[in-house]
Amino acid sequence: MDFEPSEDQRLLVESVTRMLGDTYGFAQRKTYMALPEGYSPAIWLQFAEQGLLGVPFAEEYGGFGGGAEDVMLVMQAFGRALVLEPYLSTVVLAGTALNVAGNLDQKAAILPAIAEGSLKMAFAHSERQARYDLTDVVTTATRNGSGWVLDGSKTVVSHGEAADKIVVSARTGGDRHDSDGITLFLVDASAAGVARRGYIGRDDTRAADIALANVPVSDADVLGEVGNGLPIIQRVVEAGIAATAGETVGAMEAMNEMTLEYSKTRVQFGNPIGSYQVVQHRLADMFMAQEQGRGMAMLATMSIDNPDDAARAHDIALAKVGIAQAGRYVSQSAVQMHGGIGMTEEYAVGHYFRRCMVIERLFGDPAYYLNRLAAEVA
Amino acid sequence: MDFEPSEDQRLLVESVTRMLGDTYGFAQRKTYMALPEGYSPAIWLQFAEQGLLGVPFAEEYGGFGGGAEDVMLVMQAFGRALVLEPYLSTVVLAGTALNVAGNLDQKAAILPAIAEGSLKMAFAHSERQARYDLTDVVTTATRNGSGWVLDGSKTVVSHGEAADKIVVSARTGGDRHDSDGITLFLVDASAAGVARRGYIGRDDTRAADIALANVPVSDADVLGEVGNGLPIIQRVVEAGIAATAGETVGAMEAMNEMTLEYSKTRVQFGNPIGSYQVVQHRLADMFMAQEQGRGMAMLATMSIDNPDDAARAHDIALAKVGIAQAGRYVSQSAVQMHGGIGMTEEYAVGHYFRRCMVIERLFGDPAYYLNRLAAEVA
Amino acid sequence: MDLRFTPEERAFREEVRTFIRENLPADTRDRMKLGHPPRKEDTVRWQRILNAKGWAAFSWPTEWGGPGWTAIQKMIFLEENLMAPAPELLSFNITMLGPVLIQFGTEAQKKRFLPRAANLDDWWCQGFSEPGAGSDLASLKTAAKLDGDHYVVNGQKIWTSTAHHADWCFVLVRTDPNARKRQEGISFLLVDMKTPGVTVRPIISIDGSHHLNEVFFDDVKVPVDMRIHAENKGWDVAKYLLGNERTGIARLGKSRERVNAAVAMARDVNFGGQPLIQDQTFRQRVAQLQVDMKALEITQYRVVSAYDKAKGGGKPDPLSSVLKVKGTELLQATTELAVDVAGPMATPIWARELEALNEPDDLLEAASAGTGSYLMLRAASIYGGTNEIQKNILTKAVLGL
Amino acid sequence: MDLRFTPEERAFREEVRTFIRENLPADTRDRMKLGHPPRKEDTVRWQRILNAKGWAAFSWPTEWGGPGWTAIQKMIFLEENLMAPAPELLSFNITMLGPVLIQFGTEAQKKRFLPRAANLDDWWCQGFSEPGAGSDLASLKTAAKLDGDHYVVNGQKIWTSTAHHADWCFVLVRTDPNARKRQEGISFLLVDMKTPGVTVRPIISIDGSHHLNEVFFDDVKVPVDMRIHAENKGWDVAKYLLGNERTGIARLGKSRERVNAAVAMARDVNFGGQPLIQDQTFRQRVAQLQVDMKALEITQYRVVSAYDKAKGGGKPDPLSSVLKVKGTELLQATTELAVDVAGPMATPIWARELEALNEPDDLLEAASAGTGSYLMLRAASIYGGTNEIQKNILTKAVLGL
Repeated sequence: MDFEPSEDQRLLVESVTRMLGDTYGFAQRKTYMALPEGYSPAIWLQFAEQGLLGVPFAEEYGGFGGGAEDVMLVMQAFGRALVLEPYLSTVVLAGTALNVAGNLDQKAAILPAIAEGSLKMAFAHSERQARYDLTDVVTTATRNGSGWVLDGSKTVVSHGEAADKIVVSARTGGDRHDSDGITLFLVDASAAGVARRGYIGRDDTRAADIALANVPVSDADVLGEVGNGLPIIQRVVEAGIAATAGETVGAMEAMNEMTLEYSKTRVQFGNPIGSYQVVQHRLADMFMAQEQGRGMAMLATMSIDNPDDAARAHDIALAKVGIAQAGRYVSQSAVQMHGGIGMTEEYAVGHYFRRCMVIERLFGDPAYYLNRLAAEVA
Repeated sequence: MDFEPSEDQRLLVESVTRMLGDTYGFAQRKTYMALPEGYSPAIWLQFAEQGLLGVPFAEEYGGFGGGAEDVMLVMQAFGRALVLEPYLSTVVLAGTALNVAGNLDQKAAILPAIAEGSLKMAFAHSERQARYDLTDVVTTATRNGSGWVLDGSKTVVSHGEAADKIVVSARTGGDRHDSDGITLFLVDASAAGVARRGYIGRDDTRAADIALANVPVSDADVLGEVGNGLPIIQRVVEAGIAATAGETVGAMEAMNEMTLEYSKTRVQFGNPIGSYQVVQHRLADMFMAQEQGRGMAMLATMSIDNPDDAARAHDIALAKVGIAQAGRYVSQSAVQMHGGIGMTEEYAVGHYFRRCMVIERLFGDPAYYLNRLAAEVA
Repeated sequence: MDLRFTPEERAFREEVRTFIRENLPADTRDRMKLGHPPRKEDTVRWQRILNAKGWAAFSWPTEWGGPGWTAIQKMIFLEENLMAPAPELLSFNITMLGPVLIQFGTEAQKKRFLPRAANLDDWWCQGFSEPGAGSDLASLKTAAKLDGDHYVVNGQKIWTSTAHHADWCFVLVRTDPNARKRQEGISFLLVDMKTPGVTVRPIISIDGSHHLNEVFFDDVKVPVDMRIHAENKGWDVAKYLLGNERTGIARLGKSRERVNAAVAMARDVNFGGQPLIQDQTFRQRVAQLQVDMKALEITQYRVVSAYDKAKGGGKPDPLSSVLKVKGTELLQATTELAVDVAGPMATPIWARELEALNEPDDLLEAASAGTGSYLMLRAASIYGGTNEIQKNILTKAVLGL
Repeated sequence: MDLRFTPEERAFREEVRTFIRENLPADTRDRMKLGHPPRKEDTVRWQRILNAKGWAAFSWPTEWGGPGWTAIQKMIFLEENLMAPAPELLSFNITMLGPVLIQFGTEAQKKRFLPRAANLDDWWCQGFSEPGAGSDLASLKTAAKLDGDHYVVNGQKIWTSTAHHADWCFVLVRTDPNARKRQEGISFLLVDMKTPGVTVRPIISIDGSHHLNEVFFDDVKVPVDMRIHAENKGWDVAKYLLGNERTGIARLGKSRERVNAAVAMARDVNFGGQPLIQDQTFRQRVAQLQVDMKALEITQYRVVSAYDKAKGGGKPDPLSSVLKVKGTELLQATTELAVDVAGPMATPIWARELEALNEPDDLLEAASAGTGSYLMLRAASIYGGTNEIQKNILTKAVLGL
């Protein structure tokens, strides 16, 4: 075990932090939210120039050749700045799907485009009736000559509108809850029959419902084995959990710093509220939750490449529950310690609160993973 | 609704409190613990003189003709003093069984004897394998001419040794988990085949395991209908829950008073610990738990005579969970706030802690009743 | 001592429940069942219906139109109203201004304002908090200078809920900046919101709603006869207002309504291939909330009936701090339950989309509105004195520390 | 940054586990599996076995017989030892006195005491707390007057665990009552418990066990060469001792062992007609504890390896307060789980009965002993600085408030 970032990692964090410091203040972020895309395409290109869009990709594909730890560090910085751009959907989710299951042609065609900032992607798996069940897929892909036709609808697809290409899961066999028979497809957002209804989320980021009506897909755009998409989806979800865990750590750090600062400046009854022991101990509890949560983000990060499927799923479940509970505790406490100002849209803490609330239910919530862990108790 | 005690009730509480004040200081209590009985027979007779042993019995049986509220008030005073005597087992448990199911002869023979202090009783229902399941009875009663013969064993029977007469449940029909086929018997402690192994409990009170080998019982000593004992047992358990809820309130009051007093006198870092806000808020939380718990004791008390079985069971379950959680929180906090001294046998708070711990698992614990409540959610 | 409801109390609950069922406008009920807050028109319409029935001024003496209920009856009425769910009576009018006028107002002030307050002809708001004066109210700075027959008010208030709906505002102002104690230089004024110099600026809350405001006073002229009680005695009025019987401060009925809504939603969402309501863990969580709600319900009846017996008009009842702390903990726990049931549906701000697209979908709308109330009620442990302040009050008033 | 265990670390864990499995006396293991604390003879025997292997002085420099392990290795060793479950090394000897002697002791003191401490030839105890000096240690009053070549010690210590087993005691005494700051008049002495004037009085704990004591000093003569470090510099020694790397302060392995014991018991007890282990709520409670234990495990590795890197010998690491708070919360939560599983069997003090009747019954004995450890560990959040004090430390050291 070695918890010290390497020299490269230190440099990576430094450069990301510097860039976000210059470009991503809370006021600047508001202007990005106001753009038609709901984020800043200009910033996206800066991410590309800094090499951030290629962090987890091999160098041959224009990537940084980084590991899970590098993604965690980037997401931590993004969490501190409440980054709006489609990094999770493009680089982490779709990127992992391609890293795990893409063939050489697919990787060569897509990964460099992502890395250079010319291609944005989304991962469209969840369906309304499924809630958190990964196997609950009713969208269908039916054989049609040499290709396929997709029909169905996906819900709350992060940055579904922004995406140029979408990874879509559909049933090529089996029934609603079957593990087998799910296949992943690479679908052009502009393909005939793809209808997207976008909306803003509680966390200020855009998502979309996607309707698929007779969408034609060629065999070349099947991602991975036909009927064997679930293991890929699981790897994508695990990567998403690890990345958002890192993002939560960054958000907790930001909230704790804000709250500590506020407690030193906000005066009530003649003293800064930080001079009251009850506030002090609450801050200590928030700090402990942040550090315990950081450990859970590390656990997720160190697990996603573990070849032992059962051990990996177990550790990811532990991490997901722990980071979600830490994020909930810290964000609820941060609002409480701020009092009225923390309840307002103009103040940053509420936006962190809502981002944590959204992350908590991405890829399954604590109840879902506690239930999974409980099933293993013996 | 009227939460004010009546004049009679005020007098009852006053006299009990005065007597316990004179006779039941913590040091005096130690001497009673040291007696062979593990409690004070002399005090028991004082209870009789004060009419406490007849509180829930009709006047015609030498009783006080009191209601559930009166029992609650007495138990509250007993809880404050950590009374060791077999009041719960004799007056509340066995007493309720007789009130609910006894025929005129049985009442006439037993209730006055209890009220005058000449007869102590125990309620022997629980068996080891049952844990908290009331229907889980394997002790058998087999027909033998005009009477019955009991075989089996009962565990953790409160004051099983002290009892002159024991209410014993046994199967006259049905299988282990059946609701039907359980019958209650009045068994002389001195009857042939009754073997009692007594021991001290974590709460300083005595209990016993009781082995029954070929114990003869006459038909006249059948309590209630043959095969229909469960409803009686439920009423007894509900009365026990209400009474021990009141006792828990008394214990919480005593712990909170002790802790408040200690916080004013114990000096650390130059100030009484009660001057530190974190201690103050903990005391406020303990006070709130006590008051919320008091409400739950009232709920149990006002419920036990409710003729609607389902509603009664529901309210009793709510009350049992609430009072147990309050007692656990207050007693754990009281020890914590006392620090080292609270961990010692010489100091009272630890004895209250352990009494609450024992009460919590009498008649079923919070997990058991939450499970029952959960089953009703729809 | 009899801990059961009397037959009269049970009959009263039935009467209230029936009246609400038969008279609450359906469109109001349906929106609120989905978790939406009532619109201004919902509140006005419903309070007028209740006023016609003689129930709106539920806590006022009969001479001023109160129904003359016992504390238990008042409690039952408020609980049933919340559980319906129906809009709450405008507390600024009924539980704040009303009792203050009755206690301290002149005959003219009472005659002019009480009937209109009961019927919500005037919508009142509360001008107490200031940027520098939150929990520490007595540090307020908004100044009022006497100039002939009127005061000239300058300053700023904040967190003024529904100021943008309000016709009138009762305001704490500093009339003697040199008073020995901060509390002694404060007066209590009634300000017409249409007076020149009054500016209302919206504050958007984290649920995206416009409920709170900043109110600026720029040379606002307030006639002297709009002052309640003596000059520089406003703190007594404020203490009376804040300490006055806080029936319903726990808003327990709202918590019950939120649990019912969450359970209903749980029938329609999937958890591992079965409806979430079948999940043992979910059911236990509901059961635990039932335990906590019942405990608070009893405490609440104890507090209000003791208060009633003590005729403690105006003296703050420290036990009401228990109701505030436990009540807000439950409001937050129950709305948290609802948002957890909503799961991924809690993420998008559906309601807005659905309105836009005019595609009604009750499940999504309930998820979205329920999430809004979860977010909004994070403020429950902040407003009216944070829960930390409530525990300070308990420490001093009850424990004597 | 590599967050996985190295192959070497995994191999080391295997080596430790195997050694313990093969060398821990069966009778010790069996008693401890039931939840009993180790007897004196269990601890002595096991520490000598470990010392023969070269592992007893696990945290000491190699020159004094330490194995030269990394922080991660030390952690792994302690965890495996607790999970076995095996008796813990006597911390007074290994993690308190040893490092103090190595840092401040004279050659003679080191030579005389270190080897015997490692082999538990001397059983040490700690004479710090006094009736008036608990969390506020610096207010201690026990006085030592210099008289020629020895000190004369008078006063009282309390909460002295295992004093009734001890051969020696390291004691904080006040040598300068007139020092400007309370901390400046304190010295650190080594006292032979057989010295005339030393009296040990038992304190029985709420679990009925005799673990703690009062120790009285009545004109006790202590040779000057039994003083560690300079006169009136004892506070530096105490700070070093208390602040020294607190590896294993969380005693996480003990929590894991308690959960394993509870789960094992849950297979044998009934819950609604099925084994308790089948109950979803019980399983979820175990799962939540697994989450919390894993979080603490990682924090623990982070703290000790950072400490190692920083070579922070002696400087208190504020993060060790996180380990203390979270570790003791888990010790209490996991023993509470065990006592809840025991259910009604937790009520009687079975162990005593069973010994008396010599009727072995593992389930009852586990229930009773497990209850004892639940009761005893209520002290975990009190000793070594209450959790309230730990949060004060965090507030100042980490948050700078």
